[in-house]
Amino acid sequence: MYEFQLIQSTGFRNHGPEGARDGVEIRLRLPNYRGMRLSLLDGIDVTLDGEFFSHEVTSLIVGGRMYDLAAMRDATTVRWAMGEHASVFVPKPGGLLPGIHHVKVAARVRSPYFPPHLQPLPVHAERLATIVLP
Amino acid sequence: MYEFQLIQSTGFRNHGPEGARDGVEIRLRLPNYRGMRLSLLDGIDVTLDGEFFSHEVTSLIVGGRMYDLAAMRDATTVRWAMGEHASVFVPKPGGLLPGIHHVKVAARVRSPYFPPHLQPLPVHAERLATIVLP
Amino acid sequence: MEDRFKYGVSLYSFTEDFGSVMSIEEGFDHIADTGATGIEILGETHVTGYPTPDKAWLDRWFGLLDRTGLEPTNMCSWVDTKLRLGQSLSVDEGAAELVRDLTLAHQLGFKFLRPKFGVISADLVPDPIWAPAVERVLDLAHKLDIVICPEIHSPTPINHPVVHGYIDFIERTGTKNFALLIDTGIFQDRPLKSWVHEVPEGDSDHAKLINGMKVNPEELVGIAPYIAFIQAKFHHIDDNLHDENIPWEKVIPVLKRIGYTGYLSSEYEGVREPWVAIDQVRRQHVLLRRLEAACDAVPA
Amino acid sequence: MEDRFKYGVSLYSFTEDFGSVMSIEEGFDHIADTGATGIEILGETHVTGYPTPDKAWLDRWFGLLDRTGLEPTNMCSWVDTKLRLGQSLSVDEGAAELVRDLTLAHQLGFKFLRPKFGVISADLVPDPIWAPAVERVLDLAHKLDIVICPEIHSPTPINHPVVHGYIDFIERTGTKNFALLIDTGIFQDRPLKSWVHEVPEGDSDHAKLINGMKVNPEELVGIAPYIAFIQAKFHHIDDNLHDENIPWEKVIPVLKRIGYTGYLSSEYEGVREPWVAIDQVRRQHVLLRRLEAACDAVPA
Ligand SMILES: [Mn+2]
Ligand SMILES: [Mn+2]
Repeated sequence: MYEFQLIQSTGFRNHGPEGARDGVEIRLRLPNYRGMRLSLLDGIDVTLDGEFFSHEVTSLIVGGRMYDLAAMRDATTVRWAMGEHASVFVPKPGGLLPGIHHVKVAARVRSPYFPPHLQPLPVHAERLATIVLP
Repeated sequence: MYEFQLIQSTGFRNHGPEGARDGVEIRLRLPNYRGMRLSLLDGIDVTLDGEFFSHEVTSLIVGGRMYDLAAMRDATTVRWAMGEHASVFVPKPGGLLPGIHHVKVAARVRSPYFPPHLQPLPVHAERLATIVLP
Repeated sequence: MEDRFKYGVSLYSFTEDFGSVMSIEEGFDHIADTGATGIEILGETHVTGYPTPDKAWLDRWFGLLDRTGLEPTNMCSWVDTKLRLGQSLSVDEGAAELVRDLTLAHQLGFKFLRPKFGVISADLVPDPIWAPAVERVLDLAHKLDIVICPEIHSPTPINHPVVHGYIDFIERTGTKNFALLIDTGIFQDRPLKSWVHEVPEGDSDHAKLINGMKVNPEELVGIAPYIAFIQAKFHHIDDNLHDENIPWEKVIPVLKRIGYTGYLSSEYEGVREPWVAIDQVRRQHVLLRRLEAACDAVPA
Repeated sequence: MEDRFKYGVSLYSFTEDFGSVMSIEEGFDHIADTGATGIEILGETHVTGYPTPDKAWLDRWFGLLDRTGLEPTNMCSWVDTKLRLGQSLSVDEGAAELVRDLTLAHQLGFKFLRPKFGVISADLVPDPIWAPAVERVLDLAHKLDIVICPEIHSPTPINHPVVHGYIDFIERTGTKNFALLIDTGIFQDRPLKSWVHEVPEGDSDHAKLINGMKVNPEELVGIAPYIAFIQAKFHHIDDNLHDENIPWEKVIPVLKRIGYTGYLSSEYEGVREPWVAIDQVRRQHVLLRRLEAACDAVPA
């Protein structure tokens, strides 16, 4: 089961080998009420403690594979299913220090049945979340 | 999974054959953080739209069997397990009309590791709940 | 009895619950306990492993139908015409999406399929592939005994070129496997008090969506022969059993008058909080059943 | 490394989640993601089918241990001396409750068992059957390699006849299978800000429980040899990583000084809302690990 919030408490962690972290993972629930093909998600903007990372530089880890924006746009047959977690990978060499951080995301969802001027429509969330291990 | 509230929305219904209802059922989650033997539950007081029904007249339906207060006190080997629903049976001939009703319960829990003067300690809850069918 | 509505609930009602506080088992239980006979789902939301659930999930699905006595009513689906950036689906591809969902809906026992097509304009005109794509699968729908239902949903009213287009399609093809689904949100005539929605403030449709389109329920009379299914959309029923937004006391008599005997399938869409919908749906069923009983009590 | 604490989490921390928004799978995941190595449970809460879980549940349990790499630490149990109204359990019956839980704890791989005995007085003196009942199962505990740990819990302080009784028992029997479990709630030195508890207002212990017992952490020194396990009870850690109630900056240095290398097993007990404990436990682990690292950095 998901935590109710878009940004999950668990799964917020540094990424890469200990001592040589290459970024941060932020675990999300599906930012939509229906499962969706990855090509309908046009990337995710992230702000960590005020530092902005555009959807053009973040990636999504889903089903054990990492998709950058170009790969996401091509992924017309891969689904982010309801109930499945995925994590945004934020490239940030060294990662984050253990402690409480301010995390903000905008998941840019394209819903073809919404008017063209509302594409993509970002799903926003922000919260304090905790990195436990260095 | 339980609804978060002690008094569940679903399972609030009339009891007995249609047209000859003999009472009302109120479904509860376990009123304790641990599963408990029934003899540790010293009955449940209920108030329906202001009408009081003492724990001496209500019963508990758990595992498909109905226990009045005496039966409950004897049930030292029957468990109300965590995750299991049970329903209070309130004897009220005719039942309740479909609609929104005010429901109040006090589940009288005996916790042997609490001081003797706090036995039983009622777990209280009240809410509006809806009977759908006559 | 035979001229009565059938009562159902869409699992969509539990959008704020599903996946974080409710699994499909509880969804079935909440629906069955209202006395409803039908369950509606969203394929991409409620079918684990969509579009090809495994045997374990199928066993669970049929076990739940069996245990609760509920029948599958409508399955909602999407034809994502804008699946790719900058290139719309072809007719072939659109038809393939419909085949995928007709197949699944039939496998699960559904009688109705609501595909939501992508749109090409601010007033929600569907991608023109809808007609040839649907036409291509009508034989399959007939074979599988499924009625494909576009959803008439706010901000599209009943009297609108899009709806006329659907009716023309039915008349032209003579099909029995394409008909209208009415979302009762179009009758909303008082503003939503608490609502967070995907449409940003300041958008042209924002006011319409907040305040309601106020379609006159009498307009149902003109399209009566084409109505196959009704999603009983609502947003809040207060502690006095009063719906704050949808004028059911006007809608229900019209539906009785036109002889509608299909499903009223609850679609709660209210505050974004868990554990609210369960009781709201129960309230709606009391309210709808009361209004129907009142209509039935008056000699025709 | 060997002189470091071990970090664990009790599923009790998720009391407001478990059963309505969390199942045991998620509990394991939340704990493992903190970097903890141990999981603590309440037998009657977290073992489906307690006290005799079926094979499917056991497979699930061992599968979860395997997948997460967590080890079972302590299992909490109860000896319900007042199971019957008006007649307390006999020594035989009390021992049978212990046998039941020792057996289950061993089956699940636990190394510690905390039985909570019923009490006979307002200041929580345990039913005197505790000593003969425990004595009767010491051989079994030895055979199963389990340490039985009574919990030193507010409002019982360290310097109290009850604790002296436990220590006398250890000395008299010479057992290695009975030792103390410290619940860090006894060190609470500032009032709880938001707390709903089973103890009614106006009760003699109410103020003590709200304001804290303020036991001096230095008192741990006197009972150091008898401490087997620590439940790191806490109530709220604020957005600046500051614990509002438990003086960890005093507790941790004493634990380092006495050479404690057992578990600190998080026991969150705060506001009665779901989805709060998960992050609170993460905050506590950051705070505890920081304080331990600071102690380790100072040359002894
Ligand atoms: Mn709808
Ligand atoms: Mn404790």
